[in-house]
Amino acid sequence: MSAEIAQDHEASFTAILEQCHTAAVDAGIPDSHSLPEGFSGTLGYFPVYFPDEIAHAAGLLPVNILGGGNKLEMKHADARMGSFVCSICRSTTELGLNGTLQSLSAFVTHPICDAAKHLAGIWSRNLPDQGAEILYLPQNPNSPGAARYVAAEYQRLRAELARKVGHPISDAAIRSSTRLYNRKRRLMRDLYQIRRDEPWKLSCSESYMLVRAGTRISCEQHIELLEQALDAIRHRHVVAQDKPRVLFVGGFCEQPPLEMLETIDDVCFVVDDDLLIGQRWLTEDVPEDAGDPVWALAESYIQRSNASPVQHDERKPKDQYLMAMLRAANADAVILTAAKFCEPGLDDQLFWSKDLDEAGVQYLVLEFEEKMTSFEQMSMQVETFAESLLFALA
Amino acid sequence: MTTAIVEVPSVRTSNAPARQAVWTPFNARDEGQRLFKEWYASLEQANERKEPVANVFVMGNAIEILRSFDFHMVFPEINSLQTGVRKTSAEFIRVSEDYGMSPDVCSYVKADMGMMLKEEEHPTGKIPRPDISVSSNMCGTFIKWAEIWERRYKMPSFVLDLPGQRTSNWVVRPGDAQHSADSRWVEDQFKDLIAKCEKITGKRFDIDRLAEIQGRVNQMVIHWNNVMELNRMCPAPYNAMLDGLTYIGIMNVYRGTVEGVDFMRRLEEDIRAKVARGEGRVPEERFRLLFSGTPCYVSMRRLVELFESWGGVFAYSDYLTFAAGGMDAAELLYDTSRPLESLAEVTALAAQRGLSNQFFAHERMEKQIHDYGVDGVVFHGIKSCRFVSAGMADTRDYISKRLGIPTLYIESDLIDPRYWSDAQIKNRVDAFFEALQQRVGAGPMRGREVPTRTGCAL
Amino acid sequence: MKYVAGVDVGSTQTKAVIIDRNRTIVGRALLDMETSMMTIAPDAYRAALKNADLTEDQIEYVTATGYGRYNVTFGNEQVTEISCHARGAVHLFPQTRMVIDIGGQDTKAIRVGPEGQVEDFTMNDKCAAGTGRFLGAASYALEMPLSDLGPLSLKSTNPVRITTTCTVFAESEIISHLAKGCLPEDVLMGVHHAITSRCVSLARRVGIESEATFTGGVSRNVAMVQLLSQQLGIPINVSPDAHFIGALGAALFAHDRAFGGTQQIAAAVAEEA
Amino acid sequence: MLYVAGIDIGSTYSKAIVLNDKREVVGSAVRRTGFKLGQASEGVFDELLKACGLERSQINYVAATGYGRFTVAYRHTQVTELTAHAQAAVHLFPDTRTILDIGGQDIKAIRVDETGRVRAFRLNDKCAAGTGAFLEKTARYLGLTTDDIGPYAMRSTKPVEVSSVCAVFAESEVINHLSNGIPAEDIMMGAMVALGGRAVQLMRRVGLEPGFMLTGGMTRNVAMVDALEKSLAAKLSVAPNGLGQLNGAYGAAFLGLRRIEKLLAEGKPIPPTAGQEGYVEPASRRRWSAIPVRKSVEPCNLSADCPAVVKQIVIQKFAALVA
Ligand SMILES: Nc1ncnc2c1ncn2[C@@H]1O[C@H](COP(=O)(O)OP(=O)(O)O)[C@@H](O)[C@H]1O
Ligand SMILES: Nc1ncnc2c1ncn2[C@@H]1O[C@H](COP(=O)(O)OP(=O)(O)O)[C@@H](O)[C@H]1O
Ligand code: SF4
Ligand code: SF4
Ligand code: SF4
Repeated sequence: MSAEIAQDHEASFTAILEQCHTAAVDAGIPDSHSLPEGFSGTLGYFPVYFPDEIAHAAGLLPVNILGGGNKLEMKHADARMGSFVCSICRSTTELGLNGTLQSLSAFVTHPICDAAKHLAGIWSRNLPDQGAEILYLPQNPNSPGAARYVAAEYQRLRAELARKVGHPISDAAIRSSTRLYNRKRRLMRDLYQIRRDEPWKLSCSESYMLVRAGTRISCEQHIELLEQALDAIRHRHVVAQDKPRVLFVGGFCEQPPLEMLETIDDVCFVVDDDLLIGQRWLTEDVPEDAGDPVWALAESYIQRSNASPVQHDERKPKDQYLMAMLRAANADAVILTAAKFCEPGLDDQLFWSKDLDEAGVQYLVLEFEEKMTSFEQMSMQVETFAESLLFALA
Repeated sequence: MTTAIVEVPSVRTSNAPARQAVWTPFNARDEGQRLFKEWYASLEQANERKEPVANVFVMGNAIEILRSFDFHMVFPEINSLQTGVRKTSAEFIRVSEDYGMSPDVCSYVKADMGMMLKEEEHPTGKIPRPDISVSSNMCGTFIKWAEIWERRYKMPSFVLDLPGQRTSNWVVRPGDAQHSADSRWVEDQFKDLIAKCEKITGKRFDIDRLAEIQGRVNQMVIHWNNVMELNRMCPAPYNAMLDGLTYIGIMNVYRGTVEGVDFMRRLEEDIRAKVARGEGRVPEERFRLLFSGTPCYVSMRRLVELFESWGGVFAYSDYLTFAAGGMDAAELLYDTSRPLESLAEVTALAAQRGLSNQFFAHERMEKQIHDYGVDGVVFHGIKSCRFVSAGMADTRDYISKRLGIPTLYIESDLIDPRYWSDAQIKNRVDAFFEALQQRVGAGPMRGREVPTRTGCAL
Repeated sequence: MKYVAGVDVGSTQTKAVIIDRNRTIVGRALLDMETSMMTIAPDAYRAALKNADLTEDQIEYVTATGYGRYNVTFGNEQVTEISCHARGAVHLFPQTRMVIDIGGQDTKAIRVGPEGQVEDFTMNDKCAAGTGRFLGAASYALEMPLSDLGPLSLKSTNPVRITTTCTVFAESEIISHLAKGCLPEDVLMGVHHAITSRCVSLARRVGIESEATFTGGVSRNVAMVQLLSQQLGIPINVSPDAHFIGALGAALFAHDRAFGGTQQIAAAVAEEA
Repeated sequence: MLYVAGIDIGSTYSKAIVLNDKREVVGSAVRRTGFKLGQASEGVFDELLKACGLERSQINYVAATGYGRFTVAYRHTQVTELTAHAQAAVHLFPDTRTILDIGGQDIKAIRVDETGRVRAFRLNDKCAAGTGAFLEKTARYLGLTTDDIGPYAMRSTKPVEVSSVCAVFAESEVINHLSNGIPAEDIMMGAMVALGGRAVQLMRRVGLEPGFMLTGGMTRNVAMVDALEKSLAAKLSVAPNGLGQLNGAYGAAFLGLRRIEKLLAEGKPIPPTAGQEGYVEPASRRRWSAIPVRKSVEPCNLSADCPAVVKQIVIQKFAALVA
């Protein structure tokens, strides 16, 4: 009897994943015809973090521009960027130049690193009509006054977006968007909880697709999708195989190809990761009712946020937050990845490896590119890693 | 010592009064080297004497504040650069790559890491351990670099967050709303930094000392602007890439000091005298060029030789702007009656210019091309420095296609000799000059005048 | 009658051309780089003399170009191959505004002015991917002469995607595609696509112009010509002498020098020499 | 008598070995892999059986490794070559801690612990400049066969510097050196020193823990071993009797032997081979990545035009200012 129900859940879960795959990978940027109801345009933003709530309240669908993946053919970008720039910056430039991002009402970048900072300049030279806006989120969240500064940046953004959509953005609208996004974030936390508790029920690549879908569809739709998915996952019947529990880090900005995550899923349980960390940047609920909603968002950014190699925060030293993640997820080992040519990622990768050496935790160092298409070498490395974790001897 | 009075001719279109300058024999290179040696010597004993030491970067620092607390200033970028100039960088880079650094990261960081792994032994002497580091978000790598020190030295790293240009054609004037907001944020951070410095040194912050230091910086900035302006003369009195490096070094290391003011004053006088004598950097100036990026320090002489053998001289280099932390505009002077506020205001503005100089390079380059009467722009892409080179190919595209200015793009690294391929670079440089000759003609340009307005308005 | 010569010492092949006062080619020679760099230039020069039925004393001036130009001890001057390809291409096709040169070891895109003056240029990096060597690897793997590669690949209907960028590994990728049962023409077309896309990206860097001339050894490959024209969206000239354009350009510079060219360039280059 | 085979399908060579339950080598075989992996694995097995004088049915267990391990249909199990090399290394030389494996298409540096467990490893980039192919290219240019490389280079007295970062460009460097009258052996040795330098760099990245061992095809190259020892300034263990290249196969066989002994001790049956199971690739879950992307992102047509607005900005030219 239970087997049949399980079948049912499995089928509906597959259907959900299919939907996610279409939304996240297959479909382009929603244009005026395919916009969800209630939105008048789209706002594209470069990783890592963007306050979705403000765009949402303005009636603009926030879309996270996550590069071009490994199926995009580069035609223009290679002529505009040296060979030593990370893939996501190149492919984003390509998407801009080949017209894919034409339908964006606004494009916002975030000065996370030296390569990303140049995107706005590239836009201003090549796409002056669209233009790119830089949201200067502070690298010094520790000085008193940081929250005030972020709030001022958010207000500037709010005014800018109001000008674009032609009507003011009310406090009430932001508050209601905040409420919605709080719900979505709670659901994503649940998703990750399952990964930690029962990783056999939800693989890393599946969870990744579920989260990634949220970068293209509206918050309302995503909440619905996540709720259904969570229900299906909880009812899933899967045998727990004998695989090591690992942590995956390095997916904070440029995204590894799905093939790579699947390769890892084949031989490991990925119990926690930093993929699409910007989508889960705020770690707790943003205060919903009291006071200025923009202040609430700004203050949450400073006080209740995740960590990544592109953020400097004295309260979250790099060694400690990885160790905390490791403990919380009860992981055996870590897969330390970095995107090729990603300076922040590569620097932290090295020091993490030293920390793990010291702590006696096994780890695997991998470098990836979103545009990579051959995974043979990688699968060999991951398998060796799993073999060395699982059996000293056959 | 001989002194002579030289009449500086009033230059065409100049709004500066012709003035008299006292001329003493002055060799900027030797003097610069002497000052550098002194500085490194002063660093060696800092730890033993228990004097506070700060690691800072050339862009977006708070030297004025640190100096008011008598910090010794270590410039890790200059240390790394020196390993290149002294041809020892390969070894330092190797050591840090062996330790595990990726070949793809900034080679300055790698050289510094190598130095740390060699127990702070540097070709110029022992480098002291810092008590604090002040880095900024101007180059993202600064922050990562500071995190490395945090691990090694277990000391605080202060990241100064300096907001830059938010979008294209973004004009910020002192005092407008955006500038005030940004300045306030910078000022908040300065106050925080001051509190930290007080804790480290056990000294009270002395605002009058800050004002005094700022006064000296003001003088240096005025001279510096004149020095840059003077290179608009034809023939250009100095090579903005090679000589400019020494000047910018002093501007940074001796910022706000008596020696610094003195050097810059004498430098200006010396260059004025050269201009008066009609003396150029190269015997026969044929092409005036703008250099964008940072040179390859390991092959610096070779690079200069490649260009100068064709009669090409670098009249301007855009790193004179960003490596001076954006302190290239005469209006960026401190109001010493409001030391801290004005420090924040100028820092916010200067940082924004320094950043824009890279991230929106085309906007300012257009003006520089015009001001310095440039025949061509040489872009030097740095493999490992994305701050300088991630947008360079695109800027070049803009300059050459839309402005119709001949450009040359070459690629190597700051200090990693593995990326210097002499035959390839020579080939490109030769072809570039062959093309320039076809355009501009081959004759020397002596007598050609570039519109000049030397003399700072202030 | 006096003559001038241009010698192009390339990385894989050395070319020599002799022209007369009317700038007409009277002798050519092409040698594979088998012997030493020191002797190949004089060998090629002598072969060209023989081809033109001339003796050394009839040659007024020799200009050397190419990767080994400084090894041409008998040359009167040296000019980079970039200037020479531009000059040669515009001489043959006066409407040319862009020159694409794919040789054995480098790929160049040059934007030129009406007089053959170089306005902008780019070259490939320190990696052999996307150069003539890539085709060389294919010809080795398929055991097929270079000249057959082009015609065969045009038969392709379903080109494969070559993902390796490394010339050395390309060889094994080609083989593995063949092993999987892909048709040789499809694999080859994939190789051509890979080279073309690298080349087009270089061309974009200097700006694609109205009319292009394709020079260098690879221009003898019809498939490359077709693909390039398609991808660039402009007509492409190929001369039967395409392989000799570098040498021809050098000879034209020699002509300016010897007989006083009308162009500004003559004075310019002469001044420098 | 138990017989266990280890099959290592490498990118360049396929290697095979049989061990008996006394852990003695019964026989081995090496052949070029070529491009048909399935054929290679069959071919090398046939050669192996011939060399051992055994029948197919006498082989109790087969462990496959190497880049083509999944193409060995008659395998009972597979391990990666890193695990296999590590096992073999520690078995042959118990104090081995750092292993270097130079193959035809990659270099691997492996750090192991005393039980043969892989602690850390690094692979080189996907660039031929640092692989066996680099040497073979250089050799091909000098008219040498692969077997000649080592003895020939040993004659060198003054290796020349080969600085090119690219295997292809190294060729032109070779020509250049030849034309400058430098003897071929010095060039060959120079190429090895260059390769050795890269290999040692890779070893440093896993931590140069003493107890070095070289495995893979490069062990057959005496000059390379020499060059590596010089740049490491330490001795490298190399398995005797040509076992060096067979190291991966040996490790696989060794693991297989232990596995089957364990199964027998527990009274469990020997599992079927992959071919019998119809199991070829390790994909158990659905591959979402394999779904073709329907709407390819291609709004920009094939021609040269680009939606980026190109505005010609005319600024004052300075030529006009020339006095
Ligand atoms: N008949 C041919 N058909 C196609 N390609 C050819 C032919 N002959 C030569 N090539 C290609 O041309 C290249 C050599 O071009 P070339 O311009 O002479 O180079 P370089 O100047 O660097 O020596 C060779 O690598 C080869 O791939
Ligand atoms: N007899 C030999 N003498 C010298 N080198 C050899 C010999 N045999 C093989 N090699 C070298 O070993 C490499 C192949 O090593 P191997 O470990 O078998 O590669 P893979 O496992 O990748 O197939 C070749 O590229 C070659 O350089
Ligand atoms: S991948 Fe790394 S280098 Fe690239 S944009 Fe993101 S943070 Fe910057
Ligand atoms: S990336 Fe460039 S600007 Fe930044 S620290 Fe390195 S060299 Fe300096
Ligand atoms: S990838 Fe291949 S072609 Fe490119 S540099 Fe390396 S060896 Fe040369």
